[in-house]
Amino acid sequence: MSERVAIVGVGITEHKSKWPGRSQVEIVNEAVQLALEDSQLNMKDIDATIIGNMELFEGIYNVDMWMTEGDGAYLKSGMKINTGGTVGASTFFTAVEHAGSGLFNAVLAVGWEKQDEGSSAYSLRTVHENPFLTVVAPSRAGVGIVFNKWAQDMLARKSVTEEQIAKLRVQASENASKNPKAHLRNILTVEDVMNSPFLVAPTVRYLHICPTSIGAVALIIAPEERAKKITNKPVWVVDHVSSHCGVDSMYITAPAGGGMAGPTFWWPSVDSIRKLYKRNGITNPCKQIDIFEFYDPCAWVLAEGFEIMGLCEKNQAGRLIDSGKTRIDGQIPINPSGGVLCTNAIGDSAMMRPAQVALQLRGDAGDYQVHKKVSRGVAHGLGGDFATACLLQNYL
Amino acid sequence: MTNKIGELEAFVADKPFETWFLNYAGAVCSEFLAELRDNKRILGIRCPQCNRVLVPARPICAMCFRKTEGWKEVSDSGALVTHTTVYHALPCQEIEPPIIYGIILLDGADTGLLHLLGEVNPKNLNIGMRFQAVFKEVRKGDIRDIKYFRPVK
Amino acid sequence: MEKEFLAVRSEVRLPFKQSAGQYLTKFLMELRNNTRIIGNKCPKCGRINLPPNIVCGWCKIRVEDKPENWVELSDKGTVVTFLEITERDTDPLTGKLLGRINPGAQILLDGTEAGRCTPLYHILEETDIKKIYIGMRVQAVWRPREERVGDLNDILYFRTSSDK
Amino acid sequence: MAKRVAIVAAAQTKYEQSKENLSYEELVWEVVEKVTQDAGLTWADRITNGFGIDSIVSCSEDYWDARVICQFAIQRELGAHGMPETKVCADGANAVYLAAIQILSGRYDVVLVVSHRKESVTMRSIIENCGLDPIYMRPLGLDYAVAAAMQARRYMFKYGINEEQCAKVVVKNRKNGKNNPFAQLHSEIAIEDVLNSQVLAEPIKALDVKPISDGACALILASEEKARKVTAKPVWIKGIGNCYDLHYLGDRDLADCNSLEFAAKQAYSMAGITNPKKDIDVAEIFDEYSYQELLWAEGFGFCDRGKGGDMIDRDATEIGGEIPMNPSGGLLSGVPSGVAGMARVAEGFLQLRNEAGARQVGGARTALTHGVTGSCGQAHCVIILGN
Repeated sequence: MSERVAIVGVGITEHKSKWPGRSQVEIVNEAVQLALEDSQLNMKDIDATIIGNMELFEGIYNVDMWMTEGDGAYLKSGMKINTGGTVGASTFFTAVEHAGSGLFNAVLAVGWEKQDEGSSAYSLRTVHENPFLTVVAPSRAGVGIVFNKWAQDMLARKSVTEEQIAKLRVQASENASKNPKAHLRNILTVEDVMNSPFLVAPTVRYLHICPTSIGAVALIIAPEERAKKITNKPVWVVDHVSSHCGVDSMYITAPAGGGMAGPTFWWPSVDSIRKLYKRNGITNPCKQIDIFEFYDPCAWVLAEGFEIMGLCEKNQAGRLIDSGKTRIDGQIPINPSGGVLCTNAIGDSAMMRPAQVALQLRGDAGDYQVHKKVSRGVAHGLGGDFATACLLQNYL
Repeated sequence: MTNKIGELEAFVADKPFETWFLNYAGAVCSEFLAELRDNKRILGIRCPQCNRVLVPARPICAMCFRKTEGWKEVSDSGALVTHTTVYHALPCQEIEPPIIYGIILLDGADTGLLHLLGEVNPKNLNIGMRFQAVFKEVRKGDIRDIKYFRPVK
Repeated sequence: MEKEFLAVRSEVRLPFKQSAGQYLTKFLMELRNNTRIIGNKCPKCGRINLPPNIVCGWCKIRVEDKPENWVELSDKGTVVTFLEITERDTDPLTGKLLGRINPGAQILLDGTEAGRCTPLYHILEETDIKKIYIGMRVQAVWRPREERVGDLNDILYFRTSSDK
Repeated sequence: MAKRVAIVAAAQTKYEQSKENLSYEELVWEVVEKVTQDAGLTWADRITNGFGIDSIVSCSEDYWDARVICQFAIQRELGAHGMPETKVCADGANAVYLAAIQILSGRYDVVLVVSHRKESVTMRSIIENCGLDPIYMRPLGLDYAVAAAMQARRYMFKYGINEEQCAKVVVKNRKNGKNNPFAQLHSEIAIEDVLNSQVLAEPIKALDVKPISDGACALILASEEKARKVTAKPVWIKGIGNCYDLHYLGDRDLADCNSLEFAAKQAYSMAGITNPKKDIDVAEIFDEYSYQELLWAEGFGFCDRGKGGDMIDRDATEIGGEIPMNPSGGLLSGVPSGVAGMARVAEGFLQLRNEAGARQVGGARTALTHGVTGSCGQAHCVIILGN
């Protein structure tokens, strides 16, 4: 970046499955107010607002227009971004680029979803649907079909067992129970997970999959000089990378996840993490990175994430789970917030990752603050055949 | 495989996108709509900063970025700010053309209310004309509980 | 008194005409007219797009409409992944159950290599998921000519086959 | 600006009433292939030395493609393998804006910008109805055209603009469109044709509105260093600005355009423009409805408030006039919304390269281009180009 930028404010609303008392405008407004409070800024100090949301889930075309009633965008710059599951990250990156352009003093990024306002399952399946090529039963299972391929592959190469996956899910539930903003906060047992019914046989069970949540996240990003004035705990956005797979027809291969690139759906994660490490001289992530927030829509994906992020050798994800190193009190804490597995308002899920890393790097995560001292973290985002990764630090 | 790319008449599928949405009104807008339904009253809400009375009521004054507070009943009649008459059917509107829309600045309000106009010949419409709300018999807590605005007699 | 929260329900019925375009139309015509599955091959890397596409996503170049770039693929293949969706979706407006319930599979067609050709996604005739395995051999069962309309459902399903 | 950003190539499809024979993939590839060939550039991961496109900004709307994350269907055509891609859900000018921001931030050097839309495949009114707030406006069944009609009525009332002046805009732009090979409509019309065309929503008539159109547009933007390596004729982005106004139609005076004034002010100050009347040589502006060219001209400061009608009366906006507006024929000659703002930038690019053929404005050095998102010009994006 020609100009270094930092996260100077974080606003996260509660997350839940139904929220009839609030309109989208009010939920977005709450996240923005929380971020302003956190940074002790006034809306007047903000000069651009970047919006991220999956508009077909709530059905508002050009939803940034209506959102001006709650996000403070009146007479300010801004635009709306949508890149699918990664929309929160893309929105955050867009805000980072705005702040780094030298044209703005403080930029607000907001991501949200209110999934009780429409049939997100129906909308979601249009991603893969081509009327000429659709043979599979359209299903609420949606991307669960993708995870099945992922899981079958991991089982085949003996990276994890189903029991280890269940342990990982239990760990996520324990983390989420400490996070007051998380959606699913009840602590699960291995039996709960292993006995939950199949969503997609033969591998993916209901408790392997993230919930559909309602909530919003707002971040305020400022260029260096400004950031230092705003806060004494800026979290620097050192680098960001994103990558598409982009080689297969989404229609035919997507339902099963994996075509020409082999594993279509993790190639972009591998590619973006690899590039991020390379650009920033990271050769030993376990030592050089203190905390990870991985976008884990499914427990199988999180296990794969351990390998993708280079936290264990290939096919050793299960052993890493068993070692307990990835727990809040472990040496390489992963998703201390509970991750997407416990909180998934799609439009904010990928923005929640850097937001949670920022809270950890500031030491402001409260009950789910990791035990070790942390100064550098990686936040990952995933959606369809696209993935994002960014590197955050609490020092320059 | 003699079919040449660029010269084919492409297959076209008619596949509508059909779904539902349930958009929650939130606390402030719910109260506004409930008041229309229960008492046929139109409520404004005040912005503590610019002191404008917003009609219809919204939770935040978008100009000041302040939470609105303090309900204020406004008149059910006011002056026409602008209008249009649509001469073709609209896919999202059941009523037959001509369909007349207008923005009415109700007495006591600082912002205009968008609604349908009725009982008026489009030829006779003038900006500044006085209009009054006509409520439906059966009301459901919806902006459509006002049937339309008609000229003040 | 409990506060009342209202909501506005709307039903959106958006007409939509989706064009298959040139490359996919050619694919669909071959399905319908000749029970043939065709792909197109990138002249640079040799990877096969299934269904055929105007661009090779790897090389980021146009795959021209030349005889040597079109390939006919077998209607037999090997299961790469399979799954059974235990919960079917309903039509959001009518509440009717949608789709077919047979297990689905990703099938690598004979004569193509993993990673060099997009596998075909289709449903299997076999409904007992316990009898399905990765590496299972399958063959397309086509609808009769009068039922074929030029979409992927012109293949009824893939039947387990005994040949190797 | 600390850094300079240039446009190095632009491509448009011919805009047509329907491109039913092409899929989205084929439509998009047409402009992507052309723009990369014109620039002599490929993607950064395809070359061993030197440089290439290192970021992609796409611009489309899920509603129009009836598909969630609709850009996933065109990833191969965008050349997105191993690349970052960001979809802007707004008018195409905003995608150009974001590409410029990405280069200014120093994160990327060469950005491919692509927008596509087929308006013929669905029903515009329903989508636009869904763009209004779902509590107070959407249930009333109106669309952006109805909202625009109320804006036109208010504008005419407040400033004494008449329907004939609006009709003159259509006549001028359709005349210009005849010289634009990309334009959908190539026939000239008379003022009476417009005035006598079917009334859609008073005072807007059928010919006051841009036609339904399908097409795509693509640009390549590059940092100064890279731009100089690929072209001898870079067109510089001198200033950018965008801005939101209030959403609820009763909240603002529709005869004014605050957000446009704000966006223009940002762009002018970046570009060092103090007197737009004098400093701008050609303007490609968003004329979805005929009255808008007059109203936006006021917002740009090309004339005083309420004097948009005078400009058209004295032919100030003709090619050869004080400020030629829409020498391409504008939206009224047929460009899909969404693509429109990007197409305006592409036309500005051609003007400043002196490559606009029969629609060329002689000696143009500074061009203003413009896009609108939302109803009644709620959000504007202004991009100033210079050669």
